[in-house]
Amino acid sequence: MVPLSWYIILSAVMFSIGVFGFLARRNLIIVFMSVELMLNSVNISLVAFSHYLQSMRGQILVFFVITVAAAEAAIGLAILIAFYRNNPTIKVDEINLLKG
Amino acid sequence: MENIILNQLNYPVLTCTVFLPVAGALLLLFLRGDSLIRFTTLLVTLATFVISLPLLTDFDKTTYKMQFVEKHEWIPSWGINYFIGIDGISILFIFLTTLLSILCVLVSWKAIENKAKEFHIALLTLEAGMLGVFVALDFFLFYIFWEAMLIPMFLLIGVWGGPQRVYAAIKFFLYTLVGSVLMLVGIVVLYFTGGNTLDILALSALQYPLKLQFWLFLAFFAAFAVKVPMFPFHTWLPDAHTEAPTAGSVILAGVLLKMGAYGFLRFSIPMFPDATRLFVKPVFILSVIGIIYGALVCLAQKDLKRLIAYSSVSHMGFVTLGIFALNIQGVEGGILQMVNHGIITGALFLMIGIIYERTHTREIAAYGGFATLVPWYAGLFIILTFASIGLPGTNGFIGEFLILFGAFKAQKLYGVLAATGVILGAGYMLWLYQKIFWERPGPDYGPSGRHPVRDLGLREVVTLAPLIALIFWIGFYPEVFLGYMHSSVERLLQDFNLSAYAESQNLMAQLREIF
Amino acid sequence: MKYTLIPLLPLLSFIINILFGRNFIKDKAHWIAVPAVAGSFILAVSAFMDVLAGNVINLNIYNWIVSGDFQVSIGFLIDQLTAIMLIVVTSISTLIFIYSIGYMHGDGGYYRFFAYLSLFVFSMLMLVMANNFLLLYFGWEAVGLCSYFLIGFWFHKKSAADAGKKAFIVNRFGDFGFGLGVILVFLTFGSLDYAQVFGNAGSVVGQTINILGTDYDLITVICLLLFCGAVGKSAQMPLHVWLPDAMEGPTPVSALIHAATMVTAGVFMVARCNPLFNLSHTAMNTVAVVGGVTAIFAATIGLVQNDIKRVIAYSTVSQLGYMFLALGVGAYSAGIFHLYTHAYFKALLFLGSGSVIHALHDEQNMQKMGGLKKYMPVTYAVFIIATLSITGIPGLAGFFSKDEILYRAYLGGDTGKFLWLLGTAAALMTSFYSWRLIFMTFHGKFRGTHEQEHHLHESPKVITVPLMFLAVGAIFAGYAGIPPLLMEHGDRIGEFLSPVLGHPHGEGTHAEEMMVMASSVLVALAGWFIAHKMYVKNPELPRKVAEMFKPFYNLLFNKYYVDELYGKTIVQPVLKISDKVILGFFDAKIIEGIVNGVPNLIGAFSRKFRQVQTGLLSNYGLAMALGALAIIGYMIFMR
Amino acid sequence: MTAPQVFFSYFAAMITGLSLLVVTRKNPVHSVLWMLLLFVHIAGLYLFLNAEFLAAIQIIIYAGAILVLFLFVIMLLNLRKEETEKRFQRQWPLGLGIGVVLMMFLVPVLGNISVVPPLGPYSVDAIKSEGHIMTVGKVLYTEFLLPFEIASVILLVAIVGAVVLAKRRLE
Amino acid sequence: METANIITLAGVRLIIPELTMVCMGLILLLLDLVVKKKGVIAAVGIAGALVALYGTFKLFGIGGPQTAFANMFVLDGYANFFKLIFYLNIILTVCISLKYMAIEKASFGEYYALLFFSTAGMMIMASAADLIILYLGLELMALSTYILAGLMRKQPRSNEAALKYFFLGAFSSAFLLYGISLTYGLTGTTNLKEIASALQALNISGSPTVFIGLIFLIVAFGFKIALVPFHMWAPDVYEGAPTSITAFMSVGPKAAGFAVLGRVLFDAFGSMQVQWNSILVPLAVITMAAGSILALAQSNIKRMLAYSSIAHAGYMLLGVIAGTPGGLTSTVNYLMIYMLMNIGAFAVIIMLRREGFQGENLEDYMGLAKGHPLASALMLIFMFSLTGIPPTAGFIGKFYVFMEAINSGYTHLAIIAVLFSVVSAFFYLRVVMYMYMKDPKEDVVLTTSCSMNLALAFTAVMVLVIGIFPSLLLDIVRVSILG
Repeated sequence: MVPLSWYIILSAVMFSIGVFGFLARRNLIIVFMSVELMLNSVNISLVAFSHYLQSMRGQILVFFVITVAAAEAAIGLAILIAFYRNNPTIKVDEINLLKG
Repeated sequence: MENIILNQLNYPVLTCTVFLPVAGALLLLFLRGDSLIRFTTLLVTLATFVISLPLLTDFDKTTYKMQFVEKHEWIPSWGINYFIGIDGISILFIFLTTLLSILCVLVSWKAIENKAKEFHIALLTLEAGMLGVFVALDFFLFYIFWEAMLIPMFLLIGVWGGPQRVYAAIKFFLYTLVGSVLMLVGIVVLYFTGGNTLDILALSALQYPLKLQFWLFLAFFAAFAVKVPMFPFHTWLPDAHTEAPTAGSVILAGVLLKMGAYGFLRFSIPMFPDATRLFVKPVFILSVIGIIYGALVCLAQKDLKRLIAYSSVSHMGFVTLGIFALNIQGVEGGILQMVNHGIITGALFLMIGIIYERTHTREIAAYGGFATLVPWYAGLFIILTFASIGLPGTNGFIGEFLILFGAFKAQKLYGVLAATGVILGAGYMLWLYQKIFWERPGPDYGPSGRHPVRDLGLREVVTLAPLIALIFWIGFYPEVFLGYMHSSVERLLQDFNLSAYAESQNLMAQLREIF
Repeated sequence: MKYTLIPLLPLLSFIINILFGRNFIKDKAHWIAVPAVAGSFILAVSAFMDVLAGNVINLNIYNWIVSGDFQVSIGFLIDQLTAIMLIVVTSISTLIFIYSIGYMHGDGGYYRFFAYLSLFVFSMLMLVMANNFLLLYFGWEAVGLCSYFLIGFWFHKKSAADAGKKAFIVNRFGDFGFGLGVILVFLTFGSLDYAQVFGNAGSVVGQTINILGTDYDLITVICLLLFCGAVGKSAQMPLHVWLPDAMEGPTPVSALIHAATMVTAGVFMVARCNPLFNLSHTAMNTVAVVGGVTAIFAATIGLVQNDIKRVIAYSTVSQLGYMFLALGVGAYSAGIFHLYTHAYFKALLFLGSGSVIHALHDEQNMQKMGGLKKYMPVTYAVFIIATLSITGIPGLAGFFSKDEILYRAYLGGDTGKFLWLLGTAAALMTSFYSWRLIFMTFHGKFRGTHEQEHHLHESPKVITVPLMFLAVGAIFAGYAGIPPLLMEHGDRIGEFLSPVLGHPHGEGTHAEEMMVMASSVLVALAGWFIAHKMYVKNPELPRKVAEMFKPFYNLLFNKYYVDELYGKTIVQPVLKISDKVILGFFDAKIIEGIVNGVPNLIGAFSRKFRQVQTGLLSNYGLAMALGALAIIGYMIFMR
Repeated sequence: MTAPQVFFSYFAAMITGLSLLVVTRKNPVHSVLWMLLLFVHIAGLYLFLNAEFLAAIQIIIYAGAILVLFLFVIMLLNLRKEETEKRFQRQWPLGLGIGVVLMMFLVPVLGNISVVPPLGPYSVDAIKSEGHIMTVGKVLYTEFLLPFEIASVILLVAIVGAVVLAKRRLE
Repeated sequence: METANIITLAGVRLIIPELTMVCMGLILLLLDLVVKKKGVIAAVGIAGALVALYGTFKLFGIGGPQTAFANMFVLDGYANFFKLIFYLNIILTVCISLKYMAIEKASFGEYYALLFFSTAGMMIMASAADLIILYLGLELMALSTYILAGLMRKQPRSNEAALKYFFLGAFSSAFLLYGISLTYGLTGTTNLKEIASALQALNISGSPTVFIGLIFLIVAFGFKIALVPFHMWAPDVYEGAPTSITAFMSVGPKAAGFAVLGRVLFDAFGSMQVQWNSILVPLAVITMAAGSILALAQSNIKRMLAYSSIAHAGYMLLGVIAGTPGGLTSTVNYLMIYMLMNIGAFAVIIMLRREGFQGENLEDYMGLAKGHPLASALMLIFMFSLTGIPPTAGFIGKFYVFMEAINSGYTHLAIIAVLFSVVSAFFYLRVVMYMYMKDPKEDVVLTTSCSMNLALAFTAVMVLVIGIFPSLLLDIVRVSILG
């Protein structure tokens, strides 16, 4: 039997990688993908918990997370496109019109 | 309920007094035309003064109890009431405030041309705020008035003031705010210590542990010492005074500064008697430093208004000295000196405002020989000068003498040191008088000069006359004013002496208990 | 009570003149002032009669200040001492008011002059009539105020303005002590009423007061504090500096205030407090020594001054020293007696000099005078009378009073002997400078301009008549106190005052008294002789003497550099410290530095830290992640 | 090591490795492709945890919808320069540090996690007997109806938002 | 537990206000297709909000707290009061945005619809008794707000604001989910009440894992209410977003964030108060400090108000820190008052915006009092209220939270708070100073409209009335939350 903690550790590692990606990458699209990584890591832990707790809630939540992720992707990419129309860059460190 | 006498008049006299100016201010919102606004404001202030007169006539001098009390539920969920009333300590300030407000309107008649409507609205709300501070018997109400007053004053200085007005206004506002907010914390702590009430009388009747008293005293001290202002928290005052328009300076000197000392009397001493005892010495030291320091700075001043402002520091040093002498003479002298300072320095600022309208300079060196040019003005000024010095026969003497008496009785050394302030006071005031009025007039201000100055007009004389009359009235028959405060002061000190807990313990033991 | 009118009449005159003088009364101001003060005089005489008949009046009018157990009333006490003072004040005032009509004629501030003078009379009367210390203090300060106004009467002159201010401030130093003394009196006796205080004086003997850790005798402290006031007001050392400068005022003012009345207030006060002073040897000795030293100190300065009024002013200081000397040796009545005679002859001297100055169009330097006797015979005559009187020539007023003082000093033990020597030496100088004044002014040749010489004339009647009256006083006033040696029961004034002032201690032999009397007459004559030798016989001599004792002469001519000393050690340091240290550094740099520094610091913080807000999304994420990490680290691993 | 553990280890290693590839590839297209593989592995893990429906959704929505959207946007923006520029920003060491520290914080704490609460009724057998989709559906349409409806509104908002923001309008 | 009759009519009744809001959103979307006049859409929207308000009002107090949908949705005074805040927020926002959005050329019908969807999300958050609902409500609110922030598509600043808001929002959502996941894993449930009982029953209040879950939740909520250091999006987004949305955003999501923060901390993690307090106290301090201090250097008034809103979040947090129902009440009270004065202030800012003139810089306010005394007076009231000077409502709000903080023994925190409120006074005063004490540079023309005037009048009057008669508000708040 695989212990629960393995899943959770996997999830934590993946979450951390996501955080790293979010903080380190310049390309907004990859930054966004890092967020998706984080969400997926949470999903893994949720499903694992759900399985080990013999409860359905975690899986339901994963279902909603996936839904929301889809919505988020739609909106996020729409914002990105709207942004790109006025500012032809998607480099994180070139976006600092608002600051101070 | 045994400490109050409900309002016996058939109308809520205090409420009317306090809120009539507010009503007036609201009325002004709908008026147009500067002269109409001026007249309305004058009428409102006059009416307020008249309405407040029954307070003086119907006041029962034989009792220390709060009189003309009105008490209504206000914020029941916090146990806060609309609770107002006056006793012998506050009544004179009501009188002073209502009187000075009239004069402020008069003196601004010509001086304020820009945004006259806003000016008068600010003036009236300021009056209401000040009156409210003196009548409030609930901390919450008190604090509201105490802070609300800052807004119109801030505007008075900042909008209608001199060249450095913005700096002065913000300095004034923030400086006083720092003190007040600390007091606010103290008030809230009291609220919970005193059993969820902010009733000042109820809270005064309680005993607090020494440690709590110590911190609360400090919190309140922060607010009051800034307002007084005591050395070394005084530097907002010269700027505010100097930059404020005449009416602002008058109100500032006449009433606003009194609130700090009033706070000591109303809150610090009765509520924190043990801490007060502990702080007598520091306050004495600060007061004496203030007296001498203020006077010395005056000796070196080159700006007319600044000089009077620093003299306020010196004079208010006397006031705190008297109050913390904690004997009847000292306290009564302190209260009377507050009134006196309001009258004298208020009048001095009126005078300076009047002359500034003519010469447009506050630089002392620019003056000289004005006694020849404006003899009546010079005559009134000399009266104020000597009242400020504390010449017997003027009100200044009565106050200063009682204070020195009280201080000397309490702590000889400080009494003696404070008395040196009297010498220095004569020094700077007479120096000022000489520089302005004596010697030869400069060519600019003569009848054929660039800025010919004219003597006092009727409006200006009317403005000053009541204050001059008061100077001599108090000087020769102070009982009229002292009479109001005897019972209250006696009661204050009696209560104070009852909690003689601290006396038995030495200082170190007390400090050890606190820390 | 009608006697309350004594002060009120002048007050009324003041009020009317000051309010309406400028626009309505103008040069008719004397029509109000003179009757008012004359009325006071008449009432004063009637009061004197009352007292003479044995009625001492002590009347409380109303409670002035009430605060707890502190109570003080406005009330009048007319006893023997007051009665004498009333007569002196009102009589001399009346004469000087009349004199002023002529003297001040045509001055722009004519109404103002009479108003201030009336106010002064009111204040002085309040001072002498007070029945308690605080009202005394009231009068005390009020006369100071009037003095300030009157010295600075010609305020457009800087010197006059400075002098007025100086007089007031120097007096404040004395009043500082006086005020504290009054407070201490109340704290000791629980009252400020003369009757109660003096009645209980004995009960506090031996009590001490702790000042800065040392115990002092309470009565001594009280007396010395009160004496501080007297030193200021009566221009004794070291607070004498204001009086010579006060000569900037119009001459009638010098005569009335700075010679006859106000400056003697200190003497009056100490005499009034004799029950207290009697209880303290230290205080008495201090009074006596200050008086004696001042007497000779001022006299030495008077020797070399050239300003006619200043000479008389130093003479006044010196004579006031005599009075204190008398008080200090316990001869209160002698002091008051001298006060009384001095009032006449010194007023006479001043008014005489005023007459001279008037004639010379405000020339006060004696070196520009000379030979006036043929132009101004009346003035000359009264000057001679006054000089004879002040130098103590037998038969004139000054002789009796001065002699009494010197005799009492002589009887006062070793200190007394020393003081007597001082007094006698001072008498020699007094004689010298008085005659010097006469010789320089009236004898020899006129040294002024032709313009002035052309206009030389005797003063009008309105000036000379009061002079004559005063001259009569200067001659006969002394007969109120003839020493018992010359006439049994001749010391009527001493007897009259004895209920208040008591009898002086000590009895001397006739021989001793004769000796004292003779020596003082002798020195008076010697003074005349020297002066005559130097200024009439040999006019070159003074210059030579001055050359010979150059340093000493300079010291005297510059009044021992006291003014300079005060200027260097007190005035300038205070001003400098105020300006440079307190205002310029402490207030502007330290306090304002903190007050403005804190907001500036916060502002600097703000500008610095807003750079953290880089605008970069990843930085923001970094902050969030770091925050989360910090919290986790803190919560999980730190605790 | 038991068989499931070996199985898990493979997936764990792949997931970790693929994640790293996703966040480190220079070309976003490559990242997307690695991500696709990653999602497949995650779906495998779901299967392993008896969540067949979720595994299906993972593939359909994530791989099928979201990743395609990503690819689409990448193409749309036509990012040619990408090849030549730096992939990391200046602060990347800090980011790495945070990632590592976060991992060091989380792993020890979560490493000893175990199931303590009372277990629910959805045992492996219970789900197996009814079928996973059935089970999820039952719960979703009864107990979690409200969230389900809210999710629908969210999707509506997404549509509206995408239209408002990205559609070219005639103005 | 998982019973069949989970959906009851009674249950649906409880979500009528939310349903109304969502339906309003749909109606407005459709209406936009047929009606050209935006005023009509706005009016319909306001009417809809009022209907929802009425619904909430009708539901209020019927038999105490009620739950529905398998205890996922709760309707109690707490939720109702928050909903009141949201209604007023949306109504006032609609009022002030009518003319403004036209000037910004972003007057889309979707704008109003999204406001409604967003508000529906907030309302769901306020009523959430389950972490799943909470998450979905939060996402509904957040996604709508992202769009709203970027609605001015032609303006780079707006684009950037939306971009930053979105990315950081997504980042924080991940934290939220991680927190939810850990909490779920340890307690076996996502229901707040059940979490609380599970924490008790399993005695895992001290478990570091629960802790990390809680911390991640706080991080996510802290992001929504802009606590330092999770605040950094706020200034940029507030500055870039359309001003009306800034107003909306500075109140709505913040209030919703506080709603869930209070609900989660009190209902679910009540037993861990010591722990979460030791997180919140330092956060509150640095939030007040950073908000107050950083605002000093701003010259853009929207940005300044953003920092001010951060500082205010710090003050509000005091009530939560107090850890008592009373404390929570004070926070809610503060939020209501903050909503009034903040929207009022933004309304004045919006009035300055006109074709070709941004009116966002402090310099633009120079001498405003000369030409527009009334508008300046209103701004003055709002500024003093934000400072917390009586007799304005701002003082009442501050007083209440300080009171509760001190009552719980956080006197030192209250002292720090009042001192920072003095610091913050400076930048509010600066606005007043520019309006009243400087001479106008150029003539400022104000853009007013009927609805704008209404909103201004309402907020100003309320600010003063509550300042003078605080009982009017206090009684409602206390009844709502303390019962």
